[in-house]
Amino acid sequence: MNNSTENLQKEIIRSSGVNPKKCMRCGKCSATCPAYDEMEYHPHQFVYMVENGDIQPLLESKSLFQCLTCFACIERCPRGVEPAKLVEAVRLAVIRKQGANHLKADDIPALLDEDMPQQAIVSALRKYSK
Amino acid sequence: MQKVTCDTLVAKACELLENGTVDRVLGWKNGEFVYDVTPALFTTVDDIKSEFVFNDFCGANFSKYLIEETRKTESKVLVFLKPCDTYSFNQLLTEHRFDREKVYALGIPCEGMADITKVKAAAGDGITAIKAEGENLVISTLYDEDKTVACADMLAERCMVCKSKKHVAYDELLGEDGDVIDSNRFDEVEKLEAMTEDERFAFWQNELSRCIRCNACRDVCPACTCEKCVFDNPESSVANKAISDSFEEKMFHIIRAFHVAGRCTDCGECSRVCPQNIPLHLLNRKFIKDINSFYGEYQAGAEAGSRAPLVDYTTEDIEPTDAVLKGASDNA
Amino acid sequence: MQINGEFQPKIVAFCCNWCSYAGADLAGNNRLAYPENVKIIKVPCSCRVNPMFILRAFQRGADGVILCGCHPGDCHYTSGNYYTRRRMALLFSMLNYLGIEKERTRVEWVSAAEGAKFAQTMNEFTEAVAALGENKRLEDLRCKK
Amino acid sequence: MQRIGVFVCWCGSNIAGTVDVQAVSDALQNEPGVVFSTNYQYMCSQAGQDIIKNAIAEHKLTGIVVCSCSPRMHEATFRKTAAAAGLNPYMVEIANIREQCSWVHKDMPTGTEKAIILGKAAVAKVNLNAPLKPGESPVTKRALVIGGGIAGIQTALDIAEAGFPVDIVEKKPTIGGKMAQLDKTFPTLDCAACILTPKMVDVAQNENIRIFSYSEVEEVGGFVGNFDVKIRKKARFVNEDICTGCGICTEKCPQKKVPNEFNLGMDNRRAIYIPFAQAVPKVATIDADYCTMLKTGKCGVCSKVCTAGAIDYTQKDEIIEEKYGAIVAATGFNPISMDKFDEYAYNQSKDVITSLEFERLTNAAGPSAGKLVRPSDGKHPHTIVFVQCVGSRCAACAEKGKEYCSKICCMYTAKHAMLTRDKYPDTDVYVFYIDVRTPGKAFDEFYRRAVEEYGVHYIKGMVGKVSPEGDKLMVQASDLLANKQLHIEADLVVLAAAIEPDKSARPLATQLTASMDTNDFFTEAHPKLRPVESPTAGVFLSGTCQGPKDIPETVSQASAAAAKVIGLLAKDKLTGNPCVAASDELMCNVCSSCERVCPYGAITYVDKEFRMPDRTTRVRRVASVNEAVCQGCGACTVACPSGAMDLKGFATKQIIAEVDAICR
Repeated sequence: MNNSTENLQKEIIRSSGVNPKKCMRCGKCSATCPAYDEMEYHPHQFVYMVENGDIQPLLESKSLFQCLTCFACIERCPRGVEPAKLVEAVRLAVIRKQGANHLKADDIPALLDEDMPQQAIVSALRKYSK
Repeated sequence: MQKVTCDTLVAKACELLENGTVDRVLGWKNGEFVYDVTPALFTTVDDIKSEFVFNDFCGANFSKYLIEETRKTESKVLVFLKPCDTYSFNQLLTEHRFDREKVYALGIPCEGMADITKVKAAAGDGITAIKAEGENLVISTLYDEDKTVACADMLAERCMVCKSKKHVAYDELLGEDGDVIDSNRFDEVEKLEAMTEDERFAFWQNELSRCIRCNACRDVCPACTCEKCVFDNPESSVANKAISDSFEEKMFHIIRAFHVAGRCTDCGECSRVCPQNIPLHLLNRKFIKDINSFYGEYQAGAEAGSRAPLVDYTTEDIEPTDAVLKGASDNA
Repeated sequence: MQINGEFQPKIVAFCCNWCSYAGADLAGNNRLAYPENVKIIKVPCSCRVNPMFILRAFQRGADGVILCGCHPGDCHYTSGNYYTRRRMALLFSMLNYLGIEKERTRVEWVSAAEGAKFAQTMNEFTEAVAALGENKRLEDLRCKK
Repeated sequence: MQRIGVFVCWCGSNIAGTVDVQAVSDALQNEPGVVFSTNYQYMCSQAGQDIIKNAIAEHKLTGIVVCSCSPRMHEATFRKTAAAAGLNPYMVEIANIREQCSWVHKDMPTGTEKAIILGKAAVAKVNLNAPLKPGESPVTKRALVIGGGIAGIQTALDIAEAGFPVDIVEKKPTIGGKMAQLDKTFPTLDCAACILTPKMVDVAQNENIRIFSYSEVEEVGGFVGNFDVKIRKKARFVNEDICTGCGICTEKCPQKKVPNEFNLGMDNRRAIYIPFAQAVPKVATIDADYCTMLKTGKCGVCSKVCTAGAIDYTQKDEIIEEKYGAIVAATGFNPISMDKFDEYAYNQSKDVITSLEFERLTNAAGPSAGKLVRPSDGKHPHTIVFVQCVGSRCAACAEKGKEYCSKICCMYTAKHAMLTRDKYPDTDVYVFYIDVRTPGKAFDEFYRRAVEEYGVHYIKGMVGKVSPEGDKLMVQASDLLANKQLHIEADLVVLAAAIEPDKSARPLATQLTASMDTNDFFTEAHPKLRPVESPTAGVFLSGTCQGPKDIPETVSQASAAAAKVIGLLAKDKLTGNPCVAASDELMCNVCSSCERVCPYGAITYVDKEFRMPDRTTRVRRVASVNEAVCQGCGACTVACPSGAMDLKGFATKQIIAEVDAICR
């Protein structure tokens, strides 16, 4: 692991407040995840990869933005690991790197259509407006 | 100025004595001077009517007297308890130090007691009379014209930072009950904690070196009720009744404070009676403050039968090393 | 005490019989050196140590007092060291409040298997106390020769 | 004044290499009380011990100090030597100048100086030693076993076999416990009833065993060898001595809608019932919560049909008082509640069941007569999903699950899966696991047979969600090795619920002054060396009340506890450790601080008469230490503000003398 990855790993662990070492690899997070099939890295893999400093693939992964932030994995995890917070932290790292905000409140009306669930907008704002 | 008058107390005491509820009354009477009111035991209505007093100098906490008093006879004794006294009363009950059945506890409200050193500083020597008038005290002296001072300015330190106007134990209450007060009684302790070790040592060296080992603090303390005090017991290996050197006082005061730690209700009697004006309450309050911060809020005597922090534990308690760091802000 | 012009602190170590005294024995078995300054007093449990013993040691000229017991949760008497932990937390905080250097008092949990920890603790503690110099704040001059 | 002899050991060169032993014996010669001082190559040798014995006789020594190796090594040796020479063994003190001096220091002058100081401390202490005699107390030769499951049964049988009377207190109407509810047992697949019920019969027939069924421990007093116990025998409204267990009442009782706890509420029983056919004692019990007669005074059918006339609606709870020498806790376990596991739909669907319910479903005496059917519609399930670690190894929420591994689930799930596949080969069986833990004789082989011979699908991963859809259960789970999320349409879901100690254990522990861990399992006196004893003398632990266990482990621990009990009851008298606390009654304040810190409940209060200076008598309560129970930790001595409590052998004066000697 090089220095910048290590720093990134530390930063993600710090900002998420998650201790990936608590994970006992039961996979209940991934069993719970409603967006499982959309993600190339699944919640349990997120935890494992962050723990191992395997950050780069996560940064480049589209899974990051497929996570619904529904927090089901947090709710169900028997060890209190909170994988969604890790996903969120990685996402934040990506967004910080990109610098600019992707979604502004003003843009929202144009994006709305009747089929769009409320929760999707809320989580989109949470995802893109950091 | 006290809300409850001496006459009310006298009437109540006489009533209880006459109807046979009690056969003795623990109360106050004048000492040599008007301000050195002393505890007294009354057995007749006549004595009460002629000698009983209640004023701003009735600071004495009677709880401790109940230990000996309840051992004397099978009948009941009447005791007047100010809010802070009720905490000592409960604490002694927790420690099974007297028989509750033999006491008739009359809760009385307290507006705070005066500190005679403050009065003397304001009015000078030769005080012949002190009268309460409204919110003021009118002081007559041998040498000067009468002086009027505000009661509030004469309050004893312990009353200025009064922790509770609530009676936690009584059989009957005169007047209305008050509330537990969010007091700032730990401010002085915090100031000391903010000093350096050297400054603190200098402070206590100055204070404790004045100790004359008169043992008044121990004798008045409602938590120091041992059948035999370790300092009086030649078998204890620490017995020492006389002033010897600067260490001896520390040994005495540290051990005394430790023995009452978790049991001290912060009634402040130790500092009141100290003839050398050593702020002994700052030792006890340090333990109370540490106990609150290490193990959660605990007020000795608030509840009869509660488990004192030093005879209790949790598996997650703070380590001594961390405790020392937490206990003094200069260590941070 | 001075030896060859160098200050040698007097250190009293109270060790519980079941863990720490055995830990000290193990340090001996493994020939793990620590300073001669440390003298051990055996007590059945760390909870036998009365604050009076500690003050007495300082009074009689000890420069540092260390108390060793089983790790919390491992007490031979199930809960003795929990009481010790509370008592010493309060006592040491009080001593520091009176201006006694906090480095002069210490509680350390040493198991019967931790010979190395015992030796290391004694090395560190002696060094820390030596750096402070003589205990003048709690000594009783009558007890000095 | 003592006459002290000092004996400095060279330990070959172990001590003499770093310590000038002659200088040590010379220096200690001048200490107060010392009348004789010498040194020798090996004090622990026969010749060395003879030196000590001779010196005791010749110099009329009243105390001795041996400067040698650690007291942990040879204190017992030298105490015996002293005793052989007629000296009280507790007049011996050891100065540890090997482990804590010569072995850790290199320099001869400083090593010698330290050895002298350690010797002085020991001399100072022995000057204040007093002869100690271990206390003795008699032993009541009867044992109490609390809990009548397989653990309690085995313990009671073993104690009874050794010839001691035993009482079993069981809160349910019958003994048998959880094992009686099981169908088969792993890894041998014996039928549980076939191996348990003969033992239950043995218990009933053993003359040394009394069973107090439908009873609970009400109060425990006393101490090791002499416990006083009050047992509440709850009213069962049936005279046990007369009832023949014919069961007619249980067929005629008109109140048919009582959930049957033996089948975990999956079917109903009557208000008067016998839990199961092989119950011991086989007598009926009326459930007062449901009995119409007891509730309204109208009915009385059971009384009419009982030919023996055993029904007694006026029966009251009875308190039995008995003395015991030893008490065994065997309170067992229960599966945890599944209420918090919404994700598994336990409360939503009848077809999501716990493993214990599965046992009843497959048991021939169970609600479906042993046919594996869905509780909802009685149909045969074709796809069964077993979920492991439901609430075990759960650190996230203390209210939901337990942090520990429940230990038995991996094996019983393998058993369930295997038996299902054996009996119903058309069934698909999935087991979702985190780890398969099979440490035990023939355990892993058993699990592998489930996979290899019986074709059970073991999938590493957890089930995340079970949602009832129509008459199916949609199971969403992860397959970690295939890195897939699975969706299985199941007919039955079986949850391996974590196990927890029975709720009665916590109040019982308080009564016994036995300690518990944060999970409410009883704590053992030493996790490795004394695993079946509680830290409280005379209280022993049997079975799952101490930690999760399977049947063979439970039975071995039960027998081990019995062996410890037999060892205790075989003694006529108990000798204690004489280094115990003692209270100076004159100084005692009765503040109860000592009582509150005592881990053993060794301190009680007694009324004591005191002669007053004016020749009157005053009665005052004072603390009194039970020497048989006190273990001598000394916690009370510091809690006591007046110094009334002291510890023999480690008295305040003695320790202060040591402090002084070291700091001199």
